[in-house]
Amino acid sequence: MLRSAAYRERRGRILAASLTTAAAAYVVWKITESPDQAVQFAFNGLSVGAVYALLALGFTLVYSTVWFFDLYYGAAAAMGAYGVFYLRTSETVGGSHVNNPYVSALFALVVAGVVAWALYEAFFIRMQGRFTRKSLYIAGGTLTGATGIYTGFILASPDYLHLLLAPAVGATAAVVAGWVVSRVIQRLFSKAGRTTLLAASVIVGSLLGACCGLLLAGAPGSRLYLSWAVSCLVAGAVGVALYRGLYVYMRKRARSPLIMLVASLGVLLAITAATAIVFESAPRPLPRAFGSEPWTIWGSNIKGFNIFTIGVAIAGFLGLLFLLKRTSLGRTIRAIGDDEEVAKVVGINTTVVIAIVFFIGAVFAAAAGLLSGHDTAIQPRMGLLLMLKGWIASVVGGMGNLYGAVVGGFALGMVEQFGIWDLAGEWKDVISFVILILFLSFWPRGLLPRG
Amino acid sequence: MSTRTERDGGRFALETIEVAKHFGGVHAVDGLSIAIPRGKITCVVGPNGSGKSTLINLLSGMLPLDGGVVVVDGVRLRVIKPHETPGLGITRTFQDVRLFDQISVWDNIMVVLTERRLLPALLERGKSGQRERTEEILRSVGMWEKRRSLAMDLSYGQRKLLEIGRAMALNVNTYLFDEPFAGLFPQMLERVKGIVRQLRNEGRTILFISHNMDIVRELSDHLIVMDSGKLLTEGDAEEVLAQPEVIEAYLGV
Amino acid sequence: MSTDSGGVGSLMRAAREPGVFMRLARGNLELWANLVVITWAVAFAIWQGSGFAITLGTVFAIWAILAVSLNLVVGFTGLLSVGHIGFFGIGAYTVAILTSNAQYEQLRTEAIPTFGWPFFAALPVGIVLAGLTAIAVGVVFNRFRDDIFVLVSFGFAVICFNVFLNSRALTRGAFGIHEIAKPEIGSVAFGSEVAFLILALVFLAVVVLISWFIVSSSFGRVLTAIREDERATEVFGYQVTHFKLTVWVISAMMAAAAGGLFASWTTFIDPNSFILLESILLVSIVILGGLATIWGSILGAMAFVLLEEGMRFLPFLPDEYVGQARQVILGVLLVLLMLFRPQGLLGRYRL
Amino acid sequence: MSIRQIALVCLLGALALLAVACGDDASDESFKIGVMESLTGPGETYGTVSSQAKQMAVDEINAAGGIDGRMIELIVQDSKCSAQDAITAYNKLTDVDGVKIILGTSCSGAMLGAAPLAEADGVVLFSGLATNPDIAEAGDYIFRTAMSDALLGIDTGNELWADGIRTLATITEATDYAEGVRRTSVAQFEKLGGEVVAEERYPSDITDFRSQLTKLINANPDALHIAAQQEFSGGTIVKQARELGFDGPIYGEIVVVGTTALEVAGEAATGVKAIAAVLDPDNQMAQEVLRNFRARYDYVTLPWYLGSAYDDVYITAECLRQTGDDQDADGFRDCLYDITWSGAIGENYSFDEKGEISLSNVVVEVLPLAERTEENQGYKSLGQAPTK
Repeated sequence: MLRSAAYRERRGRILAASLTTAAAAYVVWKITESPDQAVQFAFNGLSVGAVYALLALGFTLVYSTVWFFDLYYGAAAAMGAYGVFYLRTSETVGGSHVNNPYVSALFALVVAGVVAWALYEAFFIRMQGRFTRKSLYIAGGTLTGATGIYTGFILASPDYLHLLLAPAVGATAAVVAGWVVSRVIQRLFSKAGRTTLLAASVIVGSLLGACCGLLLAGAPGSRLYLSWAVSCLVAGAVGVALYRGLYVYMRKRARSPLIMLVASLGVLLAITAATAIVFESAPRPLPRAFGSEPWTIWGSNIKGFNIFTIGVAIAGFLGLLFLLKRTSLGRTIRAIGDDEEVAKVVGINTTVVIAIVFFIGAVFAAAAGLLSGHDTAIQPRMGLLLMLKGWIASVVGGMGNLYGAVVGGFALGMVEQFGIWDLAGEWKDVISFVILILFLSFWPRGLLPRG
Repeated sequence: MSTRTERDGGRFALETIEVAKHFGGVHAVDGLSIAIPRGKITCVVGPNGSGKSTLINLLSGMLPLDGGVVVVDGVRLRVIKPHETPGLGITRTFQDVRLFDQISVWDNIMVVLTERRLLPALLERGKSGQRERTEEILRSVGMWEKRRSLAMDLSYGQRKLLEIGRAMALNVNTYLFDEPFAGLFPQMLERVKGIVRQLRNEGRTILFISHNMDIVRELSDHLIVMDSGKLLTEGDAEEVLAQPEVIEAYLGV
Repeated sequence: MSTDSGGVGSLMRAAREPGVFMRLARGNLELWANLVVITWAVAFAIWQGSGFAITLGTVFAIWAILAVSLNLVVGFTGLLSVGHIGFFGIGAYTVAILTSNAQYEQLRTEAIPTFGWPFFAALPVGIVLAGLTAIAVGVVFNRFRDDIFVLVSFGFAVICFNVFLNSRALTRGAFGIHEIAKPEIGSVAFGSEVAFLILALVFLAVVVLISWFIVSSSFGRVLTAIREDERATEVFGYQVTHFKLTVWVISAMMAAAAGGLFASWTTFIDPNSFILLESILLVSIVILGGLATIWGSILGAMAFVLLEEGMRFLPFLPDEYVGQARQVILGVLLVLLMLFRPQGLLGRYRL
Repeated sequence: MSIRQIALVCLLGALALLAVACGDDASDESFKIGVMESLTGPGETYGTVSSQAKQMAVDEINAAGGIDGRMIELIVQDSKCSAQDAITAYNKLTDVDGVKIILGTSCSGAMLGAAPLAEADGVVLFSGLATNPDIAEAGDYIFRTAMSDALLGIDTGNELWADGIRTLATITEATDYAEGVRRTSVAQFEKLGGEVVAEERYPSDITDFRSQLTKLINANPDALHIAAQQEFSGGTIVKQARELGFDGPIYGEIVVVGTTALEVAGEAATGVKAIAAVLDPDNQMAQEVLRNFRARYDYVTLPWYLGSAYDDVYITAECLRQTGDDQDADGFRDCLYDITWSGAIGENYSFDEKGEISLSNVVVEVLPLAERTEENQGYKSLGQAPTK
């Protein structure tokens, strides 16, 4: 019984190849059998796959940086969806407000904490030379308090979301526009003086910012889309808070990834149940977003919103790719993923960078959650289910590879759809988990292995 | 092709022929043919990354062979499974001490003495022979007083000793020690040296890796010098150490 | 083997010599955990009357069997399995299908064949069936470790639930199976709640004995070694996969026995009792009570059962939120334990 | 610490559990009635409505002076929608609270779980919601004012056939209630000569039905039949079926045209037909119950179930007046067999020997979005379901 590793690997490959061929042949046969249904299945698969891809992207980013399964990820998906529900509940079925002062205060506190920490990390040491410690504390405290109270107000009065957010959005737009203008002027008129530069960017920036703010304040219809941003940011803030307040301490002592996994399982359990207590455990719809009318393409129907979701998934992928490959932040993230200790020695503030990774990951999860919520519905348990699908997608695509995450997400969506062509639809979940076990057994590095 | 073992009538306990192992594109061990004399202390030296630990991992079955043959007592093996190594008369220690951390010192030794088959293992609850042997080993490595504490609570030197003791508990002919002297205080160092000498005096074969040339000079009967996965030179310790290219290759690093 | 718990030992000592008590109590978390849970159980029984206490006792016994069996895998072998509910379900469904005597043909719902076996004939079949399933699953799962193992065990739980729900010709799907027989030995029937409680406790005792027998043997020592360092254990001549598979199968069979008891106790089962969440709760019981300690699992199960009932009496908590609130508490407890005491309350092993 | 000590501690614990008995069932002034409803989980819509309606009825009775001066006290337990939780809740009610009369449960599964215990203990289990046909056979002490799915199924099958439907696709939630509805409906439909060309099921926790619906629509059925347990999934299926371009008729039962379902489906629900027991618009009492309920809880959904739960309490009150003892389950049972009642759900109905009532079902059709009001519940009645 001489079986070398090479032999086993080859056997695995042969099996994987034959399974893939069989699956492809099956799909081709099915497509010729009923092209209509195939197109419809493909549309369904793409819509679902886009959500899986988004989940897998964020999941892969987090996993390939910290190398443990963070189950909060699932809770973040549910929180993204329930954030929208919380803010726009007056437009959904049932109508009655679920707005709860305790919940608003809790999240305001979390956001304030995260802001305080971010301010401390970003400015405290750098500014310490120039200002006294006391004045820094006062300034930081004020800013933190203001952010917390502002968040609390936003969460507590969803009907005035557009009014409350208008100044913030306006200010952000002003800063961005000012920065762009100054860069453009610097490029085009390299001789322009400092004063001109400043004046031009301030004027253009403030004009544009004011314009944005005013437009927003006068557009109550934008509340839904603003609530998307708010709930994504809040989910991200909770992710950062969890990392900074919990995982950091735990990772120092953890002997194995299992400790982190169990702890985040606890987080997931608690958040899921708390969601069920606050919002009841039954499924709920989200308010109608744009594009809920179906379009007919090649005799099959797809909603505009699904196409939007696919677009978001692809945009998220490109954005993440840009971040990781082209920016210095991305390089540090990859460095931490390769070896955290070395990165620390080189002088990277790993805590901050990992916090940013958690933030981005949670935002991706929240986005996936709310998009799928708009497409179908939300329920407290959705987090666990979505997270498992995101896991499977990233395993299928190849753990730790962004391309793999996207491919895996869409592939899983498609497989789930085409898998139930002859099987009854209730076996859909089983299909995805059988795929998972097959992949882990025969193809553990996924479709597109990392590096 | 006859092996050296066959030619020399079992003078060698362990022999490798063209053994290879590569990780991706890196050839960690590249067509290595060595022979380890029976009943002697063999030392493997070489710069970092020259494939010394990989060699031990290959010999103990921790890594599958990518090519070549290992000859153990005249038996040619292309595949070594880790759980078969005690049957081949081989055991080892690890560079990064690998004890069973969260069980007691006592149990760490007991594990290697007890039944390997499933059902007898279920029915066995520590025979007196095993207990005596454990006590003997623990006393010989000076850990008898620590027998109740968890392995993870020991100091580094104690862990190193315990690991050697664990290997000794397995009554085999060939011991592969991966850097047994690294990071030890002088007192501990002497103790480990004593253990190695004692094992040789009992007629066992020892292969160890070390970077400490004093110890290599002091202990080894046979010396293997490796570089980049290849054999640089092999032979009697004193002869090899007299060769200038060895000094260059090894001490030059 | 270090299966024993200082907690209970010191409790015993304290009972014999009250003077020792104060010294022991200081900073001894294990003792406190034991005291609190047991006092709670006794107080609860006094407060609520025997009838309900018996019901809870049976629930406790079933959960405790499950927890002890899972601890063999999680605590002693280091495989964090979230899929154990699957084996529980296999045991329950086998007993249900084989012993059910309902006249399904006369009902207007799905009909399945009935066998009407006695409980003690069906239970071994269920146990063996779960064992066989465990062998098949274990052969596939043996290559997975750590977090990947968790992931696939999630998969196993989901697959099992779907099989129970969707194999309608066998399990009647969502309709569930009625009239599952109560255990009988000769003419002694365990029909009453008290008799059943005693039977369940006997089962628990047997399971505890078997577990103790395993972990105190050389086999158990090898398991802990595997948990600590699988590859190193292999180098010392153990065929690790066989050991892992064996304990996995034994544990699965125990879970199946618990399932059989459960089916017979409720006399009606449907797939809702075997959802993924239950499995997650089970894992948290094991971690809560303590890894690699049999008594810890028992205590964990007791605390878990009492937690829900205890919370019913919180004045500010509406009844319908009790289940969810218990989940919140368990979740928070898990986080705190991982932070401060990764071995669980009475544990002997940190994850 | 040895195994002996473990065993000893176990034994002590067990003894403590056994030894302590506590009888606090000294009957006080009020009648104690147990209520088991699914307040959480898949059945929570029904459970909540039902327990609220019961509470309302009890408050009315108590406000009017109770039963011969004695008040009614409801002891509510959450039985979820599962047999296991129902058994725990049942034991709690009977052992701890010492009740002999239990109103509930909401879910058939929970009912079937608790029924054998109730039957053995001689406790009356009286449900307003559980519709599984098997409950008819569950025993002597088991009653319900919900109508068996068997009746509903026959009506549905007849209606489908009468509307000219010959091929049918079904989508069913994998719960006992929904499966029961589908099974009885399809049985009658096939008996009449119809053919089911495609069938799909879904577990309760999914919200995306498109893949199943795609398959169903591709089978080109004359009509789609939805059997849902949750109003929410019923409404979502209607919506998604229309989104996928299905324009044939859709049939369901009361869940599919519940208030939540209609809100979820929106305009897509227009024209959906359901076979259901509905409150008679001419029944003054029914209308008053709805008005009071809306005034009290600010919403109305599932009017018939609401009325049924409401009637349960009044029937219970009447029987308690006759027996005068909330521990006399046998007397209460006999009273139920004898009683003839006129209440919110109908005039002069009574329980047959299986503890069932039979009232007629009607066919309703969902109105366009603009015409739906609180009063008409969003649908109009097309009259009695055809008998042939």
